[in-house]
Amino acid sequence: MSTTETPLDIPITKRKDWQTDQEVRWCPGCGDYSILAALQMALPDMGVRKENQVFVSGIGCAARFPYYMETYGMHSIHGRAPAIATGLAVTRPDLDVWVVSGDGDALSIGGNHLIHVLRRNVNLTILLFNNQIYGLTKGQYSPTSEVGKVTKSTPFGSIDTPFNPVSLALGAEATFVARTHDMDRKHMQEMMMRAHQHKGASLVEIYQNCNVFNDGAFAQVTAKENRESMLIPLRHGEPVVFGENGERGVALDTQGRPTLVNVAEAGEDAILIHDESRPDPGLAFLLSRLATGPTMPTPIGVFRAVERPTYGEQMNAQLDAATAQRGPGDLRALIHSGVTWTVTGSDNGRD
Amino acid sequence: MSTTETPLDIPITKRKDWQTDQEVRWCPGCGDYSILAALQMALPDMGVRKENQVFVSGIGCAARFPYYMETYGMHSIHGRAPAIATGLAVTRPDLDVWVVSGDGDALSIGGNHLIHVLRRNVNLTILLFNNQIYGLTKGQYSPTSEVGKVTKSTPFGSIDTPFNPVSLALGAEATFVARTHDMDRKHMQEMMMRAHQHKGASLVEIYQNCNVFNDGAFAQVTAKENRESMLIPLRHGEPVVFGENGERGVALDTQGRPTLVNVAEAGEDAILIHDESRPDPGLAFLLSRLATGPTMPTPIGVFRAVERPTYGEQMNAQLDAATAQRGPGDLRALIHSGVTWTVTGSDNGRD
Amino acid sequence: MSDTAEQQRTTSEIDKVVIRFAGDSGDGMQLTGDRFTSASAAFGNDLATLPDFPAEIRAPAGTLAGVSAFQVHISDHDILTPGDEANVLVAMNPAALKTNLDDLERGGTLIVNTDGFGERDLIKAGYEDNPLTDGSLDGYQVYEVPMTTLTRGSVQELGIKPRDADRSKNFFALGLVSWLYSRPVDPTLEYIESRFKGKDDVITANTLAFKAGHAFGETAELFDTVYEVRPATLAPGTYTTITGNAALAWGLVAAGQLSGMELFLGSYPITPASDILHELSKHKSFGVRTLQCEDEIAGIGSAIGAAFGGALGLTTTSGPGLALKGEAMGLAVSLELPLVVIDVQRGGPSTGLPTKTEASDLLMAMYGRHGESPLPIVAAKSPSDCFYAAIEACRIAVQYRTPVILLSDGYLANGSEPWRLPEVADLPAFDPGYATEPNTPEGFLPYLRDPDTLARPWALPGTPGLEHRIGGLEKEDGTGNVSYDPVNHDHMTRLRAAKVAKVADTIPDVEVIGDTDAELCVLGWGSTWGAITAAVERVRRDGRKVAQVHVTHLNPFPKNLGEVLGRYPKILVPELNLGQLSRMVRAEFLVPATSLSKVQGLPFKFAEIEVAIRDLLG
Amino acid sequence: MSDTAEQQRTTSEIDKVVIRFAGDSGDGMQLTGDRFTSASAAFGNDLATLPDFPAEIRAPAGTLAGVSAFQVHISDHDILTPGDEANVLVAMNPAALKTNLDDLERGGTLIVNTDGFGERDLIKAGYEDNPLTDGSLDGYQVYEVPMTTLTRGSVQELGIKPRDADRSKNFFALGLVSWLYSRPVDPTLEYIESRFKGKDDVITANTLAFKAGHAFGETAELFDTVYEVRPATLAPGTYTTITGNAALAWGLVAAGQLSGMELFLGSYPITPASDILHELSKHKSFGVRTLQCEDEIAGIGSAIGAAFGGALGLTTTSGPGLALKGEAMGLAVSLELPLVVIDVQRGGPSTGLPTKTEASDLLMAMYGRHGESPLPIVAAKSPSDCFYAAIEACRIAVQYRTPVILLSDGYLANGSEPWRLPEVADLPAFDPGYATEPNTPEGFLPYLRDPDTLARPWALPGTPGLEHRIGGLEKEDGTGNVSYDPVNHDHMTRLRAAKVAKVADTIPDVEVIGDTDAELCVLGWGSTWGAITAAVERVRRDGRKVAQVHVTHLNPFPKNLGEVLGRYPKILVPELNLGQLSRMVRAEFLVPATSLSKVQGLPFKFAEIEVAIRDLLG
Ligand SMILES: Cc1ncc(C[n+]2csc(CCOP(=O)(O)OP(=O)(O)O)c2C)c(N)n1
Ligand SMILES: Cc1ncc(C[n+]2csc(CCOP(=O)(O)OP(=O)(O)O)c2C)c(N)n1
Ligand code: SF4
Ligand code: SF4
Ligand SMILES: [Mg+2]
Ligand SMILES: [Mg+2]
Repeated sequence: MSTTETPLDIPITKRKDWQTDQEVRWCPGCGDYSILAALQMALPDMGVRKENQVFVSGIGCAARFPYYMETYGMHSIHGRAPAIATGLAVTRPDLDVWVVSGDGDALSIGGNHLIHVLRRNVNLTILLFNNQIYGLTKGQYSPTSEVGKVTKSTPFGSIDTPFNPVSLALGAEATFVARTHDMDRKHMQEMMMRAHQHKGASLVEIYQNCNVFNDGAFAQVTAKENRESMLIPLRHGEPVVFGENGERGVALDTQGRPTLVNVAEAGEDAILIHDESRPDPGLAFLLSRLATGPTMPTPIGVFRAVERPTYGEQMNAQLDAATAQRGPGDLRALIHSGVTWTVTGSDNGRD
Repeated sequence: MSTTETPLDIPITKRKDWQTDQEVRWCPGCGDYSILAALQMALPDMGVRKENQVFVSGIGCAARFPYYMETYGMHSIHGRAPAIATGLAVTRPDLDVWVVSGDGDALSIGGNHLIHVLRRNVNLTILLFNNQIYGLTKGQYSPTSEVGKVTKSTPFGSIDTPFNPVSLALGAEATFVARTHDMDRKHMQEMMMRAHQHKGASLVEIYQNCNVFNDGAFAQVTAKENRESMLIPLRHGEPVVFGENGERGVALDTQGRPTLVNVAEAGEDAILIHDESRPDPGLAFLLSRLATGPTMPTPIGVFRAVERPTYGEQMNAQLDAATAQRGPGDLRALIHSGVTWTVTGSDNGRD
Repeated sequence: MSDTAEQQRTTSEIDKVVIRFAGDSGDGMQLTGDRFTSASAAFGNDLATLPDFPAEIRAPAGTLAGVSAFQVHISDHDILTPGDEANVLVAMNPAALKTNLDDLERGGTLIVNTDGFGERDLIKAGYEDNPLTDGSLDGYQVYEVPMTTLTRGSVQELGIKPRDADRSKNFFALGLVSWLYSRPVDPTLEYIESRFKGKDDVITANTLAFKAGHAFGETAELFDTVYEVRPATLAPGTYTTITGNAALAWGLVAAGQLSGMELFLGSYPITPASDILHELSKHKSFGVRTLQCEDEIAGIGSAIGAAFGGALGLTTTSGPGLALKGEAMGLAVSLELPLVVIDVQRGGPSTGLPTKTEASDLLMAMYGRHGESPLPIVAAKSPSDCFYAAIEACRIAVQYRTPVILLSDGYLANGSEPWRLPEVADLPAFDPGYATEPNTPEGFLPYLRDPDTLARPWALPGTPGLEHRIGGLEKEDGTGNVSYDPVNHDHMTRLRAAKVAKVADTIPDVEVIGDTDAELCVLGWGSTWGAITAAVERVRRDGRKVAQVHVTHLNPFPKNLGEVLGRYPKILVPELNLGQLSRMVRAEFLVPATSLSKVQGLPFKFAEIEVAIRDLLG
Repeated sequence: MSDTAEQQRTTSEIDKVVIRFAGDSGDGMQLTGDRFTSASAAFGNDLATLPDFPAEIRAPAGTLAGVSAFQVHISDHDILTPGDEANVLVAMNPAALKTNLDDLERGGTLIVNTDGFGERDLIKAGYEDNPLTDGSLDGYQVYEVPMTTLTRGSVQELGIKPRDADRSKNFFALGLVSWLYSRPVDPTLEYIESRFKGKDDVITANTLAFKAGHAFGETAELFDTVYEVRPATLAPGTYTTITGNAALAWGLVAAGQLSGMELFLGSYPITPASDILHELSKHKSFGVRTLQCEDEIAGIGSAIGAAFGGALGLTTTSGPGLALKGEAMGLAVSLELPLVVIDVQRGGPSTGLPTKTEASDLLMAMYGRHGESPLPIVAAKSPSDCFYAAIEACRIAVQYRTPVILLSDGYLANGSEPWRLPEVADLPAFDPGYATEPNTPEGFLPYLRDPDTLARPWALPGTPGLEHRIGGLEKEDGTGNVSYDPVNHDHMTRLRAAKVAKVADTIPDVEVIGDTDAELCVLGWGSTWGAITAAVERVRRDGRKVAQVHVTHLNPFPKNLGEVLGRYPKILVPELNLGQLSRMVRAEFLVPATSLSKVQGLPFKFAEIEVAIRDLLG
């Protein structure tokens, strides 16, 4: 189990050790490149073995990810990666299983598998590349596209209220939920690291720019010049403030209504203190509703991180308990476990 | 459109007008009987036409419901009722489309369709019969079963954290979410009425007793003697209190943490005022987390009820706009809309 | 006085009897039939059973929809089917009588619980007049027994209230019939003890009721004959009675043991397959992991993920679920990972007849995936054969790195028969042969094939140096890298087909049973085996020549099947569908196969097949 | 000076030419080919096209995986295919040259953009040496043109920066080839105007580049011949060029108009079917509702719901999606509601080759559902035929109250041809015939059938007095009430099959093309029509006798198919799969059909079929 090893046993790796010989095939300028780079640069610091890393993906541009990771990997079918990864994670607790998915793959066709792995707390690290569009199929709107979006399949504008992936995950009993974006490598790496360290299902929504079919979807919050005023960094145990000098902050009124306030006016103690470890997901959910889309001040960072036994642990504990109690399975005993009788050459008796 | 009719145009009906000649086939004592009765008694007061009511269900004991309603109905396939009902609702805005589903049908195999109809706000009235078990298949645990549940498929106890249907719906952008139970006909009828009146997708979770495979699952909160102390009735605009004389209540601390308090001690104004119409689902979500299962004081009533254009309205508006702009479709014009050229007997020209 | 009774009573030996217990879903007829079966099994009879229960969980008491029945055929020689007609029908109420009387032989024995024939009961069953009195039962040997009253009486002393007492009346019926057919009583009494351990009053009530039923037969002047069915002279060995679902589950466990692999079952409950999930979930000490998934797609998906990790991946379902797994099966075909997909067939299309049997998923198993995605198919032919079929399906999946579909059906799933337990040592072991080393000097090629089987190496995550990626896009032969090369795609498509065809190298030829020189061959697959064999035997007894072939491997077919079928001018293919195997052999071998179809949710009666054979023989 | 150029230049008339434009995905080759096609269409040639693009959105520039090509075949007589070999190849970079050279005829014309052949470009394409200099192109007529430089020059005055200027080089290429084949220039200039309306600098740049290319041909001393391909003498009428996906979408719209029904499409995007969703979503003024669903199951589910409400329910997908729709199709079979399921086939299994063509879903269309759940299948044979096939599929679905599968493929979907536009009045109208009254004195029976078609009545919610419930459980004939009766189930199963068989009453017999007295018949379906017909014609030109039959209705088959096939001792079935129709006719008619399969993600070349015919003729 890599987790129980001392870092010493683990071979030192460099970024290139995590790169495959396969040509990376995303459009020039695609945000996927920076996510790939961020992870390949972060992995050497995670103290893990290449052979114990498995990347499972569905279908989509994002889902091409495993081909570029010099680890074990499966590029499966559309939407099913969480289910497939579940079977692998619970049977092989010694592995680190990653799921890489897009907003269509994870939230459209794969929505059900996603919410079920979250509630089961399967030990998976899920990276959701949210570009608010279907990239691979050349630009239809997705479950995270803003209302009114004009795409090939919605020439008159889409009419679907989008999902907020963080809210959805919190409503589905997730134990770890975070958000980051492809323009900030350091923050991405920090979130990847945190998610990987989390025991259980961890979901990281990554705002990713699709420069061909949805260019600039996140620019209002992620562009260098906008970040300080539009991104609200969540830090455990600290007041929820943002702005150049933290002059703006989030406060709750008596009815639990979160509002953006001017810290000076509202006063320090009025400011909400972030607590990612709070047992109930209420606070994280309130924070997830601050922005209905990446066009207003948007929280990034870890919304929620709580401990709950993982699905695999518990399943394997039941196996161990059963074995401890009855001893290892005995096939002969099993097939003889019902009422049996013996026919000898002559007469019949029962055993 | 029945909704625009004056009650006068609508034939008066009685309970029996809503009953079919088909024998009701649930186990004796099943909670489904009281839900069926409640609706058949409430419909005459809803001022609607029989022929405009359509009940669509998936598979399960609950899903047998349409056979017993003297209306149009479809007993479809497992988990797909919300998707099927969507096609009907958006093409036939004149109908009232009901979806009847069980906790397995709606939250296990059908989870994805459910969250998508909620975010799209398709005009459906969804009754979710939650008995925390798979009834029709004779007693396996469901996505709402409590942890540790021993069933045919979990002889050593289940290890899945259950969904809280209300929280899940709120995380999925639902516009109307309510909860009631099969032991209180008046309350059921009130919720059914409210849900039916709501324009858009309305979800009503109904605690339903499966007396054969999960008897008494809700008794701790729904049994006559426990209701006052264990059910927290939500009333719009009123303080969230419960208990014989409303002596207990819900208050929020500065960090938005909901807690059960003694009203006398905490003081009236400390008590949270319920607001089902609040734009953001935060408050409703906080309330949904008061109870992690029907074993502790549990809110019932309408958690959230907000207006948002329905999917069908918007889709049809786009059709009307297009027709208004271009006039009704002209097939000849359509097939001639590309570059065309004419071949005459002799020479060729272009038009 | 029992002595005197004895005197007047003759004991007659019979070679076999078919008894059907029928009552309301609430009456516990399945239990009754099951106990009678066990007692008979323990006594040494050969037997076959046919449970028949309603789709509703519990339809309203007393209605036709609520009737639950259990037919058991016991004999002193070996038998193949639960019997075409019942010789004895036990009817606990009018609904049970109405729905089952047709299956009772003319002149057969009819035992009715007269207490169940009240006014309201008759109405619920749709009887105008009381059949017990209107003469409509003339021509049957009717025994009227007030079972409810007698049961209440028997437990009176315990001060149990009537409602609870009535719950024991099935044991009264069991006691009576056990007496009538001279069944040993101990097994049943022991069963009651263990089954209801803890509930002492229930134990006493059932025990008293059972004994009362037994004593009633003994004492009442009603029956002038008791019957004996001597033990069958079965091959020496240790036996147990087993249902198809249990045998299948045990076969999977066995496959794990025989290959040294851990099992992972990803499944979603569905009738009639759920019991396999239930059974497997008990055997965690065998390293069996079961996961009740959110749906069938997650069921097969998680099994594929587990297979990637080196487990023996399994998924169980019935028709509607198999339809949902098509896309994922295609992925498994492309990934070339071992996987066993079990389909316990039921009545279709759509939800169809969920609790009834049918064999109409064969062509979906063959073709229910997009593109060219062939996979091997194995079908079990009897409840106990499910054990061996399961092992064989796993063996093929592992050896050839391919998904395999294993077909059972509702009749096999719930039907039971005595099973001569095999010696574990005699079961076929097989080896996953995981890759541990690079297979070329240049490194590991995940799609470099074994020349004999064309199977690819199976390298598990966690193995240093063998890191690789697989996926559903077309792959370059050898490297497994994504390839859009036209010729490679054609090559790989034919390779995948060739690999499945090669499975034929490791399966036995079909054997011709009966007259190899006949002009008619009866070709069967799956659960029709018993009925076909019985029918063929009967026709042959009259000196008519008939050949019989039964296939266990539906894809690929055994190597000699075409040649064998080619010998017979006439081929009859009885199937519980509209002629699916028939189409397959016609397409494959251009033989003039004639289809005999029955799609009633019920197994064939051998008489139905017998008639068809005689017709075709002319 | 252009004069002098003129003098030395001969103009030669040719009857046809096949041109392939190949470059990087970023080079706009699809647009170039498309424009050349339109100009030729407008000019009056007959034509056929074959676009060929990579699965990646945009693979790295200059790589083999990133090559995008477009082949167009123009002629002065009517033609059936985009041509086996190209006569002219325009290669914008080394990768394009490498991947397409094999398809250029020996001695063919090769126009290369020398600016694209830099050191790095060659390496990216995996060339050791420069093919332009190492003699490997001897035997081709090579024209080296520094297109990038010339394009930049042409737009210099505008002060556009090089990077943007380069975007116009495809128009330079188009201008050059347009000149070489004497294409009219106006259509292209007009197109540029309208397409880039608003972006004036783009309009000017492209216009200048196009004219520069044209002028270059005119002035440079490179080309000593210009070619002319006279307009084809097509049947009089108005024509447009159309792709299969557009024709299919328009056919669906037409079906709505012809039946007076509103359309509802529930769909989930998937290559190569997405464009049908895109096209239909534009035509809201025709009462067409489109819903991009969460997945394929919701796609068909919502279509079923809409059908229950009286709309013409549609769902579009490709193989992986069809696999997911199996269970829901079974429901539609059981509900007996009209529904059209469109499968635009692509390379499988699993994700396979998403952008390549294949015809390997036929058997899944036939059998990809559990239980006995038959449904009609229609297949289009050419891009424009998709229009009529769509109407026919809708007609059958509505008239017979049944789901119908309509098969197209990637080649038809994206390929285009001139289409002689029909008179709307000549298109077949059909009537949903909704039920408005009870059909018996006792009330409305939802499963009481029309004796001719065996179709059931279609009563819409909202109709007073016809309230009824339908579902996936087996139904009692007539009433539609749930029924577990064995005999009823058998009856209903055969009824559903009989209803589908009855569709044959309303479809035309197959026609034999060619020599009815031949010994060999070539049987085809779907997009192989063009290649088969061309091949048969060529063989017959040598006086060999060959018959040809092409089926549009795959289930049920036309009534005379068996009799027709029975006449021919030899039957060849060319298919883009491993022999699926071949298996179907073998099973159905016991005819010795021989399969010719190609599974390369590409359509047949007629030469491939020609060879097979000659071999079989011996
Ligand atoms: C079963 C199935 N349905 C549909 C598709 C087509 N498809 C491939 S990727 C995709 C969506 C891609 O969007 P997203 O998941 O957001 O990934 P992105 O390309 O944006 O990274 C779709 C619809 C498919 N491959 N398989
Ligand atoms: C595709 C498919 N999978 C599985 C089943 C079997 N099945 C029928 S109902 C059901 C679950 C029923 O549970 P729930 O939805 O909670 O309804 P309840 O019976 O408890 O009212 C299952 C698994 C099915 N009919 N179809
Ligand atoms: S389509 Fe968008 S998401 Fe996909 S590779 Fe290109 S830029 Fe990236
Ligand atoms: S099984 Fe449970 S839910 Fe189903 S009918 Fe019986 S009591 Fe009701
Ligand atoms: Mg996306
Ligand atoms: Mg339930």
